[in-house]
Amino acid sequence: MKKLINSPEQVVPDALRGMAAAHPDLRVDHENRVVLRASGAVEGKVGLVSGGGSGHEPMHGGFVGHGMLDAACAGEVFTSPTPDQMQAATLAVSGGAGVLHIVKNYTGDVMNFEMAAELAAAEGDVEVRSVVVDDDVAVQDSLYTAGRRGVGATVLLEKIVGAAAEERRDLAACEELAKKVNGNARSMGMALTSCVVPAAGVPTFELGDDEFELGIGIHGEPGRERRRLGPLREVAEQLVEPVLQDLPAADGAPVVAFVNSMGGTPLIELYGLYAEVAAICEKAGVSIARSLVGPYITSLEMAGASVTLLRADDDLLSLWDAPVSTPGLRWGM
Amino acid sequence: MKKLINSPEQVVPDALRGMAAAHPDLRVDHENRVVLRASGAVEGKVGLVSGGGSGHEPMHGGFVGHGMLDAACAGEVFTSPTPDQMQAATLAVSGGAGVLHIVKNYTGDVMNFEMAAELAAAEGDVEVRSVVVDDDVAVQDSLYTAGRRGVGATVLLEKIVGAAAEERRDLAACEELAKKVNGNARSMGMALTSCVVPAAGVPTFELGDDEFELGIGIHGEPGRERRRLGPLREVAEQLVEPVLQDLPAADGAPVVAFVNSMGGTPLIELYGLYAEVAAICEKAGVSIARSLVGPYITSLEMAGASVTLLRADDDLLSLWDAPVSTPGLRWGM
Amino acid sequence: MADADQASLAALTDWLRRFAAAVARDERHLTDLDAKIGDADHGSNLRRGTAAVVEALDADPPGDVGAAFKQAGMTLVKTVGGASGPLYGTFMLRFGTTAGAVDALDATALGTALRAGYDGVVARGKAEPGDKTMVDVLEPCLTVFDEAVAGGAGAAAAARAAADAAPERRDATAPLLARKGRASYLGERSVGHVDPGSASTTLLLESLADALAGP
Amino acid sequence: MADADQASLAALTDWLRRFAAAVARDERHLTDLDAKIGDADHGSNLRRGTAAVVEALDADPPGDVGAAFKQAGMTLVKTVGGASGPLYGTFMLRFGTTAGAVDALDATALGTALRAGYDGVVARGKAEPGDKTMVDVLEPCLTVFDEAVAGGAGAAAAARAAADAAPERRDATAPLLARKGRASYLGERSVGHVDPGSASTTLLLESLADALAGP
Ligand SMILES: Nc1ncnc2c1ncn2[C@@H]1O[C@H](COP(=O)(O)OP(=O)(O)O)[C@@H](O)[C@H]1O
Ligand SMILES: Nc1ncnc2c1ncn2[C@@H]1O[C@H](COP(=O)(O)OP(=O)(O)O)[C@@H](O)[C@H]1O
Ligand SMILES: [Mg+2]
Ligand SMILES: [Mg+2]
Ligand SMILES: [Mg+2]
Ligand SMILES: [Mg+2]
Repeated sequence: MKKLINSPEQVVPDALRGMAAAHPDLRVDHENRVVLRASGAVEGKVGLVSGGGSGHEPMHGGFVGHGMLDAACAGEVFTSPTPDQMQAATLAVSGGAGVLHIVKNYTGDVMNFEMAAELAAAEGDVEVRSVVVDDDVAVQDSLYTAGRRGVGATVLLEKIVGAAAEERRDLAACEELAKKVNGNARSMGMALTSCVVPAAGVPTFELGDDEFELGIGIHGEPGRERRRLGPLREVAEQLVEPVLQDLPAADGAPVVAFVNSMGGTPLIELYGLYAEVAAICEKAGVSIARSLVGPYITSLEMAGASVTLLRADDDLLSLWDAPVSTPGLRWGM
Repeated sequence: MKKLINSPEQVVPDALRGMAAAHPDLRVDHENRVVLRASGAVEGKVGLVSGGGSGHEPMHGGFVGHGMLDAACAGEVFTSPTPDQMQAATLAVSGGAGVLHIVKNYTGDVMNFEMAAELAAAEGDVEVRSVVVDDDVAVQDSLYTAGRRGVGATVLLEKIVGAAAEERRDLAACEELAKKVNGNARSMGMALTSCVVPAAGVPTFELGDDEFELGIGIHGEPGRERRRLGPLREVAEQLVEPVLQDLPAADGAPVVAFVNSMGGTPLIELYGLYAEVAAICEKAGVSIARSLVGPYITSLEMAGASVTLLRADDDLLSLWDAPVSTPGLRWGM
Repeated sequence: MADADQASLAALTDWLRRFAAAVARDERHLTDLDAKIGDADHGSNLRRGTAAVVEALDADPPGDVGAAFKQAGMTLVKTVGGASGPLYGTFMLRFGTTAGAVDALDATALGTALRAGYDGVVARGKAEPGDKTMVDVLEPCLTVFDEAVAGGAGAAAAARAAADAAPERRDATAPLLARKGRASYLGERSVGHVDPGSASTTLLLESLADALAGP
Repeated sequence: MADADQASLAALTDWLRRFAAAVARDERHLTDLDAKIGDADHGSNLRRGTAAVVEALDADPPGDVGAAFKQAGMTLVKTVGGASGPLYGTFMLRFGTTAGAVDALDATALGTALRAGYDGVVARGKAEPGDKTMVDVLEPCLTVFDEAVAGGAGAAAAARAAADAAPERRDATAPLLARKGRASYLGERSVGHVDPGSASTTLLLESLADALAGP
């Protein structure tokens, strides 16, 4: 394993130290491993808390800031954070309008956030609602599994609901909106290589020189199936087709197209993928209103990519366009 | 070689198609492989043209936009673009106030930009000046070589001079400023892995499991020496020490600290490196006024990182803070 | 310390220490199992958590069984994360609550506390036997425990019977198709691999038997 | 086509075609050399450029030597990029300008045109012999050419003499420390590897000899 780390145990705290040092707009609660806005809780605003295992940077810590999250809890690499972290985050961002937990649908994340919500309910001070993101179409028989995974839609949801919270929509409206974004978004991912979990020290899986994993999540795990790697336009179809098939139709409504690198795939390849995705969408009569291309929800250094399409209406688009100022996503301010 | 590409020949044109599709603020001249602002040449503003081999994304095409470049010429992967591309870019961005070529100091880039400037001089319509960036302290005996390479400082320079051109400083002032930024910036890079040039299909070099290359450029080439990989804090010292030693002293003036991923090193490790860099600077009495952490000048999927320090004054800092809106760097608008 | 009929506070905290030692010993194996059908962290997750449990025991020795297991449960909840954190944490918390402020448990009380822990795992994770989770070891082995007690066995003998039944149940998870946790995302590809949580639960039951058997 | 004393337009365009074929054949080898001390693109750079030269010859057959080499030079400048594009491009442009609008070159005129091309390379790249660049092949081999002509050789024989001298000069770049181009960044580590540009220039001289020797 070759990594720029001090030791596997220090990866997460070292990264948090770096974030704190690099971003004066952020404050890091090192004891609880929570990234917060330096400006503190916003009176009268719904607080948005997310979190999850580390290794997906810039998500979630890099999405804390004006127009997006209020706090992000960092777990160990690929390991959900714990309820006490979430509880600390919840209390820290509460501005009296309630707190929304944004939870990706993984057994661990769901259970830990559930326990955090139970803690909050027991204390009684803060009203907490949760939304569970599950946009991954790779998990087909989701009735008989832990359900679909939460992947790319998380980024879009945090941006859009972040904007809504910033304009002081209330907790119920934010929860409703979050469910709407989740319900209208679908994703599919693939991997060219495994990644190396620092504590494990070896690649999670091995792939042949002409193979890729289709239908992966974001935890370096193998996907639904192993396929032979063809040219980019074939890969693009394998990603986009299942997304389009499952995407809620909405006669003519445009989409937000998000082409994401799993970490190791460089921008030059990602733009090539975006070109193919745009071409496929055009052919399918799906018009792209906004786009996002880059490494936003990653699996350490894994090479691979995912495609997320979000069926959007005017409200979603104007919330998407609203100013945001975080280390990972920034425009309009 | 596993890459998300259609073929080695199509890597650059495919990426340019993707950029054009993803960024309505940009226009791509596909014939000349030039990325331009969609809004066209700005009357009375110095035009900033850069360019270089592809594979360093987001640099340079991702830095075209308000407050930064006017045009970027894309060469083949790691191969300087050609004079005709640069000439097309120069004519396209000329707003009557002259054009500044920002050239990284590589033999190929310098010669091609020289020929482009000769073409421009022959046509006689546009006044062209050039600045050559050479901030890499790894090349020590630069008198006996092609000189220092242009690396991380290029990003800082394009941002700062871009802001100056936007506020209508004239060609001489922009050239002067560019030289000042270059003169005050120093960089050092390292690699954990090689990258694979698509047309070559195999890694440029092989490294042992406990080795890294110190003193690399940005073209996937081996570095000055091969070292045994220690903990991050050791690597950070090996990068920062030579930079600090060579950085122009300016009693107490702060620096802009830029910690860059070569592509394959994920953000979680990069923030760890930034934490170490910040600690070393603090110990050395160097105060960091601004920072930039991320993959901005890359070598395809190479794992590794570089550190750039720029000694800054108030003018540089306020130009750094000025609004910028490009795919790769954006704030204030 | 051990008495064939009773599980003393000392023996039960020894259980926690032995479990931590077993997890530390098998950390890599647990992580390797998780790499096959999960995300390669089960070993490091549990090692981090059980080490913290031992640290807490040392720093703040609990005065009764209930306190010991509530402390262990809270520690696991706060340090493990992932799926196994809430599950093992809930197991310990419910065990402690059910055991109460006593300094020993007889076989029946031990069985009741274990069963309460198990119910907590099911309430939290909603897995059923056959879903390829730790439940596939816990459920049948606790039945073995109860049957041994019904047949007159003391705490140590019942725990040994439960532990002896565990490896077979653990290995029996291999042919199953996962329906809970990360492994479920793999669909058919989860077949053929042992569930990592079943492996750690086997360590949990073996540690209990060893602790009650005395040094 | 070839005449021992003259280099006809046909023979000289055949030179360009043979050079393209040789580069295509050795593309991987040139790139491998460049991977050792450069950036692994010399083969693909030159193949792209020389293929474009052949395409231009086919699409727009030049009427005289000067036009042929100006076309080739501009094509290389526009398609190769990197260091070798301006260098080979300048070589061809100067060669064409010096040759002029003629339909053949005798040995002396060929030598003068080659020398002009070489001077263009030096003017552009500012390398000196010993810097571990293509200059280390061009310079001594053009001297061999000139000496052969002075000794009475025709164009074909002089070209053959120059080509025969090339491999040795190419290989002699291996022990040198690079002082120009990317290889110079490697410092001591550039020692022990043949310069890729010296290898392609050897192909250039061999192609010339073959073209003038006739089919
Ligand atoms: N819903 C559930 N009910 C019971 N056990 C579960 C459930 N989900 C997962 N597990 C257990 O947790 C183990 C994985 O734990 P771990 O790897 O630490 O967490 P994560 O899956 O979050 O990475 C699985 O092997 C399985 O035995
Ligand atoms: N200043 C120079 N003068 C002459 N030849 C040079 C000079 N710099 C580089 N070269 C030649 O160019 C070759 C490299 O070409 P190429 O790999 O195509 O370009 P790049 O170095 O830009 O990747 C070197 O092997 C060397 O022979
Ligand atoms: Mg996990
Ligand atoms: Mg090159
Ligand atoms: Mg796991
Ligand atoms: Mg090269």
